[in-house]
Amino acid sequence: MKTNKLEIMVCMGTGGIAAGGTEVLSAFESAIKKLKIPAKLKKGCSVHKVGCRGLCARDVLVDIIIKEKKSTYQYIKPDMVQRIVDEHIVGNQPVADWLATEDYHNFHEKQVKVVLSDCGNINPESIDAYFAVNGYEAAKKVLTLMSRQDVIEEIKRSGLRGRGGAGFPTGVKWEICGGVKNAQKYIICNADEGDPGAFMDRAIIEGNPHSVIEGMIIGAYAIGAGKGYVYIRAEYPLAVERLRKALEDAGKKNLLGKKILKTGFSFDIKVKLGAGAFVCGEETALIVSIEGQRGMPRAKPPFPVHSGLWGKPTVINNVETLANIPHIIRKGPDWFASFGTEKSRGTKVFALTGKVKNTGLIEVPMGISLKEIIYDIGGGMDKGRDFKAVQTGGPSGGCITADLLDINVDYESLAKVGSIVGSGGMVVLDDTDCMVSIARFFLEFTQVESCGKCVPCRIGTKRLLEILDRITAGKGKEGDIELLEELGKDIKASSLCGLGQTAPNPVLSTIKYFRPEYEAHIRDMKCPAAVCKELIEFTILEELCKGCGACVRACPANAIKGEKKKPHTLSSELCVKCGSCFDVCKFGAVKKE
Amino acid sequence: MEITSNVEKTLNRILKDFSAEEGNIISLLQLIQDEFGYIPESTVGWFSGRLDIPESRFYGIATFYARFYQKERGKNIITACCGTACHVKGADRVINAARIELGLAEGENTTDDMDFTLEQVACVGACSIAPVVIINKKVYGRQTSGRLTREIKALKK
Amino acid sequence: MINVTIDGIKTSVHRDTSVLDAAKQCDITIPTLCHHPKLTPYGGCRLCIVEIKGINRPVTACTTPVSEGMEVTTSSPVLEKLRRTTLELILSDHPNDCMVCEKAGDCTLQELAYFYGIKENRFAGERRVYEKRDGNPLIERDMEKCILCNKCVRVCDEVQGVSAIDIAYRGFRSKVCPPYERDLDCEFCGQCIRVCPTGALTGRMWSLKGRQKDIREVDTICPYCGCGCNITLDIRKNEIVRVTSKEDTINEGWLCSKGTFGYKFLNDPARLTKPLIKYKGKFRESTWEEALGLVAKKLLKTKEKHGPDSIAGLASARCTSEENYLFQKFMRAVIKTNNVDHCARL
Amino acid sequence: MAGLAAVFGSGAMTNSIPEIENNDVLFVIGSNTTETHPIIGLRMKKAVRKEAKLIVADPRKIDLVRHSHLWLRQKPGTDVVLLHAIMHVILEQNLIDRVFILSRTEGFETFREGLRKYTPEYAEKITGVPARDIIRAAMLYARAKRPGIYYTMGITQHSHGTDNVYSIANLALMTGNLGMESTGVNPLRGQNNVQGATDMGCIPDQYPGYQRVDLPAIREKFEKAWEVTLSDKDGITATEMTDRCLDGKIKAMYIMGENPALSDPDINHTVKALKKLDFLVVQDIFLTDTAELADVVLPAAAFAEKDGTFTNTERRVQRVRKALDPPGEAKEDSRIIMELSERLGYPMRYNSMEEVFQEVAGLWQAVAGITYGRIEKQGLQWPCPTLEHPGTPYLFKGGFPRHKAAFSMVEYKPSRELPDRQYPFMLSTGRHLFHYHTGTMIRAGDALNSVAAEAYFELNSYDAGKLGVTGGQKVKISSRRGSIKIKAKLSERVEKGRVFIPFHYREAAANILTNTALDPVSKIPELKVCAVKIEKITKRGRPRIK
Repeated sequence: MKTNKLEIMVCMGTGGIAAGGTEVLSAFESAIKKLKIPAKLKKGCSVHKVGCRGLCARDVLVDIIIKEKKSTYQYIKPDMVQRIVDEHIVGNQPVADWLATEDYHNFHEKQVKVVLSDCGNINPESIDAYFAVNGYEAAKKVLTLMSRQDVIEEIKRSGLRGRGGAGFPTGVKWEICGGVKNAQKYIICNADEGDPGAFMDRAIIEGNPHSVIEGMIIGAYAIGAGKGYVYIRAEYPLAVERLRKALEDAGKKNLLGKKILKTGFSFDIKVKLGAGAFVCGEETALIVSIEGQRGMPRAKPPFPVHSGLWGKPTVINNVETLANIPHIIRKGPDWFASFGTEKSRGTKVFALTGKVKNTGLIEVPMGISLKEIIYDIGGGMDKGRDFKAVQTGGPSGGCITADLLDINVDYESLAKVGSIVGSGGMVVLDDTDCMVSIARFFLEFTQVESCGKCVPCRIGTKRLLEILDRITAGKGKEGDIELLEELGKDIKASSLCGLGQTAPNPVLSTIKYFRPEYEAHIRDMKCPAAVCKELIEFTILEELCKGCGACVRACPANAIKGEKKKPHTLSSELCVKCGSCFDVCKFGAVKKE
Repeated sequence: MEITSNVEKTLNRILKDFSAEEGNIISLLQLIQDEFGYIPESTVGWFSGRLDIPESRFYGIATFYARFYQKERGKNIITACCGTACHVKGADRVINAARIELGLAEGENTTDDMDFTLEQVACVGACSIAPVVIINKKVYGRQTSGRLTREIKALKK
Repeated sequence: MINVTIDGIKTSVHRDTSVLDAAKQCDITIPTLCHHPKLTPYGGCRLCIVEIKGINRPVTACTTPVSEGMEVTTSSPVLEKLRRTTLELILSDHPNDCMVCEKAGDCTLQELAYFYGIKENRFAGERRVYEKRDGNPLIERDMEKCILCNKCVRVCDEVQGVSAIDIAYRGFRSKVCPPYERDLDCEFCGQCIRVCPTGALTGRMWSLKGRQKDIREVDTICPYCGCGCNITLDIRKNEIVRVTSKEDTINEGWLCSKGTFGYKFLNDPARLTKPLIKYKGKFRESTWEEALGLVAKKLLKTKEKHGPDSIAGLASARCTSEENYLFQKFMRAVIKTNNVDHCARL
Repeated sequence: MAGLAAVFGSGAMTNSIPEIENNDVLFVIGSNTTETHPIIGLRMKKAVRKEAKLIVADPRKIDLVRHSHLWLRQKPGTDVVLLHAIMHVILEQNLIDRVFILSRTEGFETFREGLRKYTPEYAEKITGVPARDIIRAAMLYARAKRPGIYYTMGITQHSHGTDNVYSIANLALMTGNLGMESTGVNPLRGQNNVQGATDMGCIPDQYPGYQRVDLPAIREKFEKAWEVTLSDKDGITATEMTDRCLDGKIKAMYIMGENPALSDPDINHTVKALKKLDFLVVQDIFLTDTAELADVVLPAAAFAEKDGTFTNTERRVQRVRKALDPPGEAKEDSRIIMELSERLGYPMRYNSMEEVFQEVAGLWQAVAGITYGRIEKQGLQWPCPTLEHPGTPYLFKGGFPRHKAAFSMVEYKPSRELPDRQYPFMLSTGRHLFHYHTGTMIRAGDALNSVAAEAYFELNSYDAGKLGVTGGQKVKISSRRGSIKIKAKLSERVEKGRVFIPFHYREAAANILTNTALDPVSKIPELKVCAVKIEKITKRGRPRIK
């Protein structure tokens, strides 16, 4: 599409909005309105919002496309808009100071965007924008030209596996459910992204909701479902809003509802809001939650494909899985299978966070090395610190250490070293992170989120947490590490659902790779990373303190005293070990050990 | 909360909306909470009687899900994210500062004057701008103790 | 019929049979705390885990249906170790007060702790402590002893259709309670007491009446409505200690509030213990000899003076059939009147 | 009872309790089953869980309504019209069972003529039940494979109670819904051994086993067995006894374990009658209101203190065993009767209750096969004529004892006393879950009693508003026969213009208010309908007319 059009795209995902995206957008709008350019030209001018393009850390990101030449600005604030309009749009001279730097482009270069290909390029609130990138072509093709079995075959051939964590082959799931004889079936999109550290599902729905809907239509057709649900967290208000708008628009275009596109196929989608329970990401819990009950999982078998929502055959797919479907249908299963490894086909979206320079959402082919992700895409360690580990798969996952950085990121390889792909959370940790504390953090999360139905998870995770609590408090006992291991293994073996079966993973994996750190806590009562409050002391180094008073103002406990411009003193009795002084001191005069 | 005739009007409207929701108690509780900001015990009794759904079931569900509130909440809602990214980027410190600024004791979430409620959530999915705090539905990225304290002070006025 | 092998024993069972039931049919007992044959399977206590060939992790026998050719192992070092850990975890959140517990001797948890020899607990930690006691008059609810097996919740919903209780909160904080943790206000049928595997639910009036020692069981029939429920009276020293019902009865082991709790009248001090004769408008105690003599004399006199039909008798729907037979026989054969009725009409 | 016996030749439950859960349609009319028969209630709920359809016909929103698919809220006393309209629809829709009618009944042609005028629309006017619900109920019942009808005192305690029962019988006959497993007509007996008491002949016109006293052959059988001559005159019923006391025909009464001074309608009238007796002997476990009036009171043993059998509502004879010694000098009722009989020159000598039962078995074919040995573990349901017979879970498999069951057309008769300007409310009485009969067994101070310790009456909140009465307020309720003071409980269970009082409470005895009008056949009093007024009690304790 060759055009003289001027396009301004403002990143307005949750991150973009938080950084002031709404204000930036309206600043551009009003600036353009004020421009003295011919009305005809103005018409061709469009200012619009786009979804997340991954690197939220640089928000607000703005793309300006003039005559197909794209320039990207980073860290844009409303007061910067006028200058961009004046110099770049009117004067055709980009504001070089504010353009995205090289590493922004590096960040994107190694990525392969399938699911995210249109996120950040199209207006997620416009169905026409989706049409413009061949949206709903796949659904049309499926409904008009393909049989149910054809669709299932294509998906099977693509090798697509569930992106929610377990990695079950999607085509096989559809085939089983499709084979169950029942007049009423359901397809559910699991958008209950609960892993604290993963946000790709939110970004996909915020950035390209129609791709998920299209995936659901295709899935519903393949298994013979008449009704679909999107179970989405209430914590994602923007995603909910955009999804609802998209459903409404799709309904108006007869892409949903009765006799879709004048074929014999009818299908509709309802949105169900979660009410705050991580366990509802587990499929049987999700089902009862949609039915309006306490989200407590039940034993499988029977599996949902046989007896799911209201006892009917039900397929549950995660957001990313479904968003892959239209691409597979449009470009063919072989194209999709060309990415990734033998057993893990396609791409996977990860949420790269923690102590790397470029934090954000990335999409990479399966099998890429962890090193490439962290150093090439992530730009290396933040603040020049030392890499310690990367935690993948969130509360169900484990950690991977420096000597394993060459590992390929795919389902099998990660499992082999005791971690998982899981939902795609990837938290990079440096030498200031305490591994015991990280394990404790995840365990605290799973313990609070345990539904309480089965004993090992309800009481077991509580006991694990108690042991970790005492270790991080310097009250650990000889034998605690072995007890953690033993209990952890038993919980994994005997819990009812995936939550309990994986909850001990962060503990077991950190013990496996960082046992000496645990031992230091127990035997030496020291936290090597100086994180565990009870095991550290703050002191002010007289020789470095300039007496600026910043720490005095920051201290919530009035523990620091001293005259201006003279070295201060810190009372260890009053100190609550909040670390505020450490954070504010510009001279490195606060010592933590 | 007393069920006055005005409240009853509202409840009847919710009842009507609810019939479109496949008898889903979670949806009903969400409708109630949207209306009142929390789930008043008296409304549960009211619906239980009309729908022949035992109150115990309402209570079981309302206490299971973290996003249902049994008590009235403050005028300003501060939601601090405690996801992994926020955690490693120091969410604890930010939350601590807010607690001190609001004068909240251990286990308390709402100020005595009902002006503020501070809550922690697992993850709001904005990890790349961690630590994240949401104040009255507006998302603030890269929070620090100082910035949050200033925001709270501004709201106090 | 489905062919399965359980611990090497080949058997065939009905489709839809659970592994747990199939094992039972082979006389193999698998420990469980949350399963009840008349309630939907729950799979919460994780004690009935078994190994099934071809499945890579232990599964609960109560929730797993048999399938053709299934090979099940119900006991192995791995399974026993897991069961032990699970039991230890349960006990780590359970008061250690069997010596004063009403349920001692009849407690499934105690029994399992005994068989697994759990004395020390590796996992000692925080226990749930509840200050508030339920103020209802009949059912003692000691929720610190509750192991969240959910049987009471299920029986209240699935059998009684009342749902007076449900699990509230989640995880370690989970608690079985009436709505808003108010005092229990229900039909007080006591079904929950009957299914409770621990001392969490007991009859308040049974407290300190005696446990298992010196108890004599007497099977009889409930004296209340016409259902004719079979009850078992636990008797100690001429007093009812508690009332239960066996599961293979027409009432399937279920009773109502009266059938469970309505026996205080038996020991009521107001019970008549001696014949009374009215004298000048007031009763005085008498001997049987005197009282029966007086009745005989009066009835004879009335019959002689006014004829047999001047006498009427009312029998009782609460007396035994034999007594009713004797009563009408007395009226008909001795008094010689058919003026005999009972309160069937009321 | 009497009504059902007249039609089928037997008045007991035709099916058994375990069969309930296999009904595919349950039609519960005039029975608050979950409160009066909780365990049968459980079976009904179980049936519903197994996807049976439950139709409840009751003026009150009883607990069972919550589990029902269709609730017919008929005005009290209009059951005949409701049932006729249902039958009218079944006839219209041609859902009758012709084969059954032809082979096993008589009088259908006349009967069908009589139904003509009972259209659903006509019934709607009288019963208040929407015509479409009547049609739905008819369809559900008539199309069911295994439907069961259940009723209790809500059907029988009317001045036209027998008519109600006839109508129920007619409904089952015209659809052929009888004589099969889980299919039949089931009156639920109120007290633990009502069935046993009737079986044993504690009825004025029948010897044990429903054998009529006016048939010479039968009388001779009993004379021979008992070695005496017997009266050939029908006796009088309990309710008639009261009147005969008053007019002086009855001079002495022997009451065993009964408390008519609280359970009978219009108690004031009953008490007056008992006071008029020359001699009253009462045998009971407590000094009941009735015993207070006695000249001699004999202390009896309670159920747990004796051996014997109870026969439950499904005709099951079950063993009662002695578990405790009776207090003080109290004795088993059987022992007292035997000792008294001895003194009157007719020694009854039995070594055990088993011997008594054997005597019955020798006189009544239906229990001839039952022995204590056979019912050691589980009871047997009569008929059980031989020692090999397994008992009879459901009746009329092959036919009726009377050979053919007769349709009997009855016409709608309004209740005797309906609300008017002076007494504008309609009162029904009944039971409450936590109490039993006249409260001799669940007593003050008992924990169970404390759940519902205080007498109350149910009043619709609309009426409460009009009267200015709030929940918990004590008011005066009066009928033409007397008045009581009782607390109001606001409840949507009762409809506007109606009130309900549980009859268990002696301090506010509902039966002070009730009407003694009797059903002419069964002699059951009309306890379900009478007219009352409600007055607020002013501070000075004097009622203010409202």
